[in-house]
Amino acid sequence: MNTLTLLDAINAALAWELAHDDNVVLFGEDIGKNGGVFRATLGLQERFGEQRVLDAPLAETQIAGMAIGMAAQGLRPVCEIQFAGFMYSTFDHLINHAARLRHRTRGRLSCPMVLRTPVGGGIHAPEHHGESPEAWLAHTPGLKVVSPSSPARAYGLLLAAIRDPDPVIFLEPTRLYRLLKEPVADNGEALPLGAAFTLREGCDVTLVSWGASVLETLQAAEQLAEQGVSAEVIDVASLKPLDMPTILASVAKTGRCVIVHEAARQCGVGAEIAANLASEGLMSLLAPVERVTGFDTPLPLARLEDEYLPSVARILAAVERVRAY
Amino acid sequence: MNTLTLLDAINAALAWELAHDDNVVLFGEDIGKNGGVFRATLGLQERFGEQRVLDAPLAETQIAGMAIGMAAQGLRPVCEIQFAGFMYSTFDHLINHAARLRHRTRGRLSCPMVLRTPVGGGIHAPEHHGESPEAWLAHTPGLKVVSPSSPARAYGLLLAAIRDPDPVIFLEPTRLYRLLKEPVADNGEALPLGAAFTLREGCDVTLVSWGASVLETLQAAEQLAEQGVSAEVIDVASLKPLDMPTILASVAKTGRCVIVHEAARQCGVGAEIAANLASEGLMSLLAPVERVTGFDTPLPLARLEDEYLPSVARILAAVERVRAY
Amino acid sequence: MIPIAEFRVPYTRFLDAHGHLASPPPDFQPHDLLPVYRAMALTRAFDAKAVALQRTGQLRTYPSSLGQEAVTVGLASVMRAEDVLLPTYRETGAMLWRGVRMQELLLYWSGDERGSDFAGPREDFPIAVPIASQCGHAVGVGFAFQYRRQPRVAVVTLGDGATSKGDFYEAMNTAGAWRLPVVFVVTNNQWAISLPARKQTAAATFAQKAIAAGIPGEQCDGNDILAVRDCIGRALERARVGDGPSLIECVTYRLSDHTTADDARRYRAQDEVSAAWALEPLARLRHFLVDQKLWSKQDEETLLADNQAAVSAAAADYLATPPQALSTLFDYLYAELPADLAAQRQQLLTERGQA
Amino acid sequence: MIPIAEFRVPYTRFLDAHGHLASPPPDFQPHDLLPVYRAMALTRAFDAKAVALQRTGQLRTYPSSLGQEAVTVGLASVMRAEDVLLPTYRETGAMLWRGVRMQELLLYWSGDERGSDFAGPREDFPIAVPIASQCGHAVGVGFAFQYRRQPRVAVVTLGDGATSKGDFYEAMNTAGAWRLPVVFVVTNNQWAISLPARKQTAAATFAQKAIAAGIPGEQCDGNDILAVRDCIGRALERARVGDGPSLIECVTYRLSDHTTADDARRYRAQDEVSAAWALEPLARLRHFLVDQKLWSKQDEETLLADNQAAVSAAAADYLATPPQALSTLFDYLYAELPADLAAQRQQLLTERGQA
Ligand SMILES: Cc1ncc(C[n+]2csc(CCOP(=O)(O)OP(=O)(O)O)c2C)c(N)n1
Ligand SMILES: Cc1ncc(C[n+]2csc(CCOP(=O)(O)OP(=O)(O)O)c2C)c(N)n1
Ligand SMILES: [Mg+2]
Ligand SMILES: [Mg+2]
Repeated sequence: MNTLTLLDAINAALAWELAHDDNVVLFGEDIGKNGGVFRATLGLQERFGEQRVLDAPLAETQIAGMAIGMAAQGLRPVCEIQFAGFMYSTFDHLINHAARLRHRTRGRLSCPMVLRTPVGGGIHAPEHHGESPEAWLAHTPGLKVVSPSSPARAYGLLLAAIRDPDPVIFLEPTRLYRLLKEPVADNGEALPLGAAFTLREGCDVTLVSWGASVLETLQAAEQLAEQGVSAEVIDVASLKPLDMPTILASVAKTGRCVIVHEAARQCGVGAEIAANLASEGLMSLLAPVERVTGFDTPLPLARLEDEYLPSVARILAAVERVRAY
Repeated sequence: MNTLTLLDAINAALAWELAHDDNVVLFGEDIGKNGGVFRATLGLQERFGEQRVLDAPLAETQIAGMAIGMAAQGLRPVCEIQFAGFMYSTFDHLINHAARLRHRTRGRLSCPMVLRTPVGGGIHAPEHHGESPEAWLAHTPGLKVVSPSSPARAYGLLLAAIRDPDPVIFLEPTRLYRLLKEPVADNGEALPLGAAFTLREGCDVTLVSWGASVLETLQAAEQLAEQGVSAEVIDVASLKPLDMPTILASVAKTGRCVIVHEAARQCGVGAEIAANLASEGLMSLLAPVERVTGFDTPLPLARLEDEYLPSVARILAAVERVRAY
Repeated sequence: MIPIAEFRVPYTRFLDAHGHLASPPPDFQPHDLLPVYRAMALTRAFDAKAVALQRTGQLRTYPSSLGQEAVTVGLASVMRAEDVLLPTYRETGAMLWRGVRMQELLLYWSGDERGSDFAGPREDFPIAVPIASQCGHAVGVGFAFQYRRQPRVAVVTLGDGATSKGDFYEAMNTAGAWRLPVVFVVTNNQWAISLPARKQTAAATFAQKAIAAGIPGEQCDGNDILAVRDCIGRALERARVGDGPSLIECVTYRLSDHTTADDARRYRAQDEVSAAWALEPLARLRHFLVDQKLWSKQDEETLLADNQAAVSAAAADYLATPPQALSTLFDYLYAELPADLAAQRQQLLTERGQA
Repeated sequence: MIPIAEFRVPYTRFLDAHGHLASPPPDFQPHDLLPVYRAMALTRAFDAKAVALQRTGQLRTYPSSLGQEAVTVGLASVMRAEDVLLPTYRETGAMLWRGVRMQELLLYWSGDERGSDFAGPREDFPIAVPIASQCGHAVGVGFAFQYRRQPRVAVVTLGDGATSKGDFYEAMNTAGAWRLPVVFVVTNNQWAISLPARKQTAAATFAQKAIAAGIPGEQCDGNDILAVRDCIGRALERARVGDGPSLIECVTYRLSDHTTADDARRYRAQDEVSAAWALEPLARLRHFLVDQKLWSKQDEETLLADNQAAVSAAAADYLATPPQALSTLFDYLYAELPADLAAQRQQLLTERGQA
């Protein structure tokens, strides 16, 4: 079993599907010879040819639109948007078409496409290069939305996304691309979409997160353990559909919940989780639900970027508050 | 004081600002001679001329983009998107530019634009003509988002929106356009943005809504009153910023809250409100927070549309549940 | 200043406004036009019926294609069954030709999703309401054909107004860069709701927009069925043999209101409409067929009666269609219903006493 | 087939690759080019400094404009101060000419928002990162000028890659339909990151994209400062007198990597780059000025030393700039901070021990 970065894992999953399904086609800006600006598609054009791995003209609306046309024809298009900040012009296609094609035609046509894009801050790139768009997407009926937080989950979830018969938005945490390595069996085995992963069991507080913030969440849990506080850590992984049963079961056990995400707070996915806790989970709650999130401001430019992102300290402070309650 | 429909009130507010501020310019598809497909701009081109009320080419991205350029130059552009379902292609401009221009330039440039668009279902129009996009917008730092639920509030809030120094998205509930009339003083007096309106006081349960659903919410409150249940009804009106203090104060009094909105449930504005109740309002809650919302599906075509929308019966059932808790 | 590039936009017309044929297109067989004429007449009858149904509260908003029958039927009549059409809401003639049933169209315009589940051309796209968005899809469909080396073409239609949307240019440009089998048909009916084409753009023709993408662009008289079939036929052939995409502008006129929800008298002069009636395609083709002795008054009467009967039968079928089940709000959203939605579905059915 | 419309795309070049002038543009005064040459040289010195700062960890990602100085300085040098520029990230030369300070540019590229709060051209737009989005804004700016009857022009720049975005066409089309004072400058530097221009589109030139909008489109040698100034100057004049928008394509070459985060050797041949060096604009203009006896070796040495000093001083100023306050995360989002944000602001300051 090779030890892979998250980027390697994505490359391996794409290669696996290209090798095993002729209907899989990759396209996006600079993904061919250049292998993508992060090199997620490195070597794939060389290996699978220019008909299967294509450099698209610089037009995101068109990239999404054409994915829909291909998918309706039974291909399995996997398109890349170079950075999430440039995906807003795809929203019309995602909301009005990709998410609705099956519904609109009563199943006559469908849209098994994947849209991959790097998300999240912390790499000190220029403006618009660190956006966290998951809430907009999770609010869109008909989409599935996934964000992995480890190489192995990236591999398995990306395979699942490509094989899924419906449109899946695959959000890759840029900050994790090269940060961690772990052994990943490149065996074509997918992980289920729509299921959260409990990364650490605990009984005092439930910490819920996804994407890059899982890192700080795990670090916080580690520090809490040193203080004798037992935190359960859930990686939501699927933002849509959302695996509330796993979260509710955990909070039923711990009575306390801190949700951590980078995206702006208002109407973020954290709000949806907290809202469910306020309805189905109310009687479990021993303390207010805390959200440790990005502020309701744009992600600042590089110099202040780290001040915006949920830090271990902010997570610990929130845990402190819910425990002191 | 004239008795006006919501449509009349919008027309009157636009006319007032056109008459009193030379920087106000209106544009959009078919808003000139045709007066807009709903006639919100009826007679305005004739009265104020083709330089102030313009028919734009059919290009929503451009409509939003050019509003930003105008606003940066100190004009007060008020653009219309013909139906909310056609505004998704403006999201790139709204999120990446309108909402950030002031922030990006440290106040050197700003974006005092208004984007008006009809929202909501229930008029049995074709597909894409009944969308409820408020949650996407409320998740966008830097925007303000408003939706009136009566002629007088439409008048006062639209004036405030046009005079506001920052970008305001003004969501007009199509279903209410001609449904209700009320006396509106056409005196140029604005209402505050960012403040909820308590439409009815009560002590047993708090009903929170906005836009067209306020209608059914009030009807439900009326029926509850007949059953001896005293419901407080809050029209949120401003989705961003959100007036949580008013809602929290009400729930502190009633202990029970039902949130009603047409948009899909997951990551809707209702989730944000419920999430705040689960944190700051937790100790007030005597029962789970209920959300009566559109389903997490697209709004169906006309025939099944009414099944999708929150009905008085569904609101009453939710109130029943929180009261029985 | 040396010109570094030069372009010409060709114009095609064969039949003049009186149905007089100056010189025929290559391989022209007048009797080939008989089924085309019948389909155009049926389209017109269907439009009238749909408007009547709407006026009597039996249909929702409906966009008539009155006056545009040569474009819609013309383009479909030169396509092959295995090609794929990506239509706007005003392509009734094309959809009927390709096998969509009248009942399905009526269902769709009554607000019933089953209307897009065509029994007929299973791979054709449903009607696109968001203007120009279908252009992007067409490029994807064209890509799939090229990828599989199938000699098929994606045909996408759009209006004069739609050419202002970026989607259209992005699609043409990508189709051009990748030399994909896509034909873009711009139906210039001179109005986009209340905006006349001359205010939509400073471009003298819509065909010249192809130059931006480096692909062939041609204009034809869209009320001349011969011109429409010739231009689009050649574009289809180019696409099919691997010569890439084209844009064909068909100049016609929207004789009706924009939709039944519109009142065009508010914004356009009646004499413009009257003048346009003199150029309309159905009478023009009839004159030609009559001149050619291929059509008689008797034929016409029979046709009108047949069409009337067909349209009425379709309307009756449509009106007799039982409503969709409530659960269909959920049933087609995903291949497999996620658990959270299953709960919402159950809630609705319970509430409505269906579970 | 009769042509219904015909178009030509003119090409302009005055100075050949050796700096030889065949025939001059109208009203040409060679000594006008001295400040232009100085600014081009300063731009090149600044670019080199910025790359060096980045390589030593003192600046974030930086996009050099090496080789494109004739376009950036050329276009700015024919604008008036009261015109408005809407630049991309590669318009360093134009921004400097218009009065943006080098320290501000360095601040911006270090990830500090204050870099967009130019002391200089207060109405100019900040750098647009989302490709082609600035085109839409330019049309709004042009509208404001027309609306107020001010003889000003909005100048928007974009790259060859950017011409694939719908925003560009929508903007050109609206500007054309409304005859607005906007000049679209396409800097065709032959690459969009790793995609060569010939794969970006099937169009033979980028200038011809103007035809889609019915506005004038011209191509010029973007390494010939005379051609750039002439073409853009004429376009500005047309716009200023009410003759509406134009598109000018300037053909140049991106001699550098896309940005400091890129390694162009991965995707383009070194001999292409070497060949492009032979056409670069600075040496070409210098040869001309030397030929005209307007420039000497001594002048050149002085200039290089001056530029070096100016650039180093700016870098020192930049490095000495105290950091922005934490509260600026919030302070400029709205004219007045809403209550919910005031709470978040307070929370941050408290957490960080600043309140
Ligand atoms: C993106 C989008 N914007 C606006 C509308 C509303 N709308 C429907 S039809 C129409 C005019 C279309 O004109 P044109 O493209 O010329 O087609 P025609 O109706 O004349 O066939 C408009 C503005 C829409 N459906 N989609
Ligand atoms: C909408 C959008 N998509 C993608 C990007 C990422 N990106 C930055 S520069 C660039 C290439 C631009 O090429 P071109 O327009 O030719 O300008 P150049 O860099 O050559 O000056 C890309 C794809 C972006 N900034 N914005
Ligand atoms: Mg039209
Ligand atoms: Mg370029």
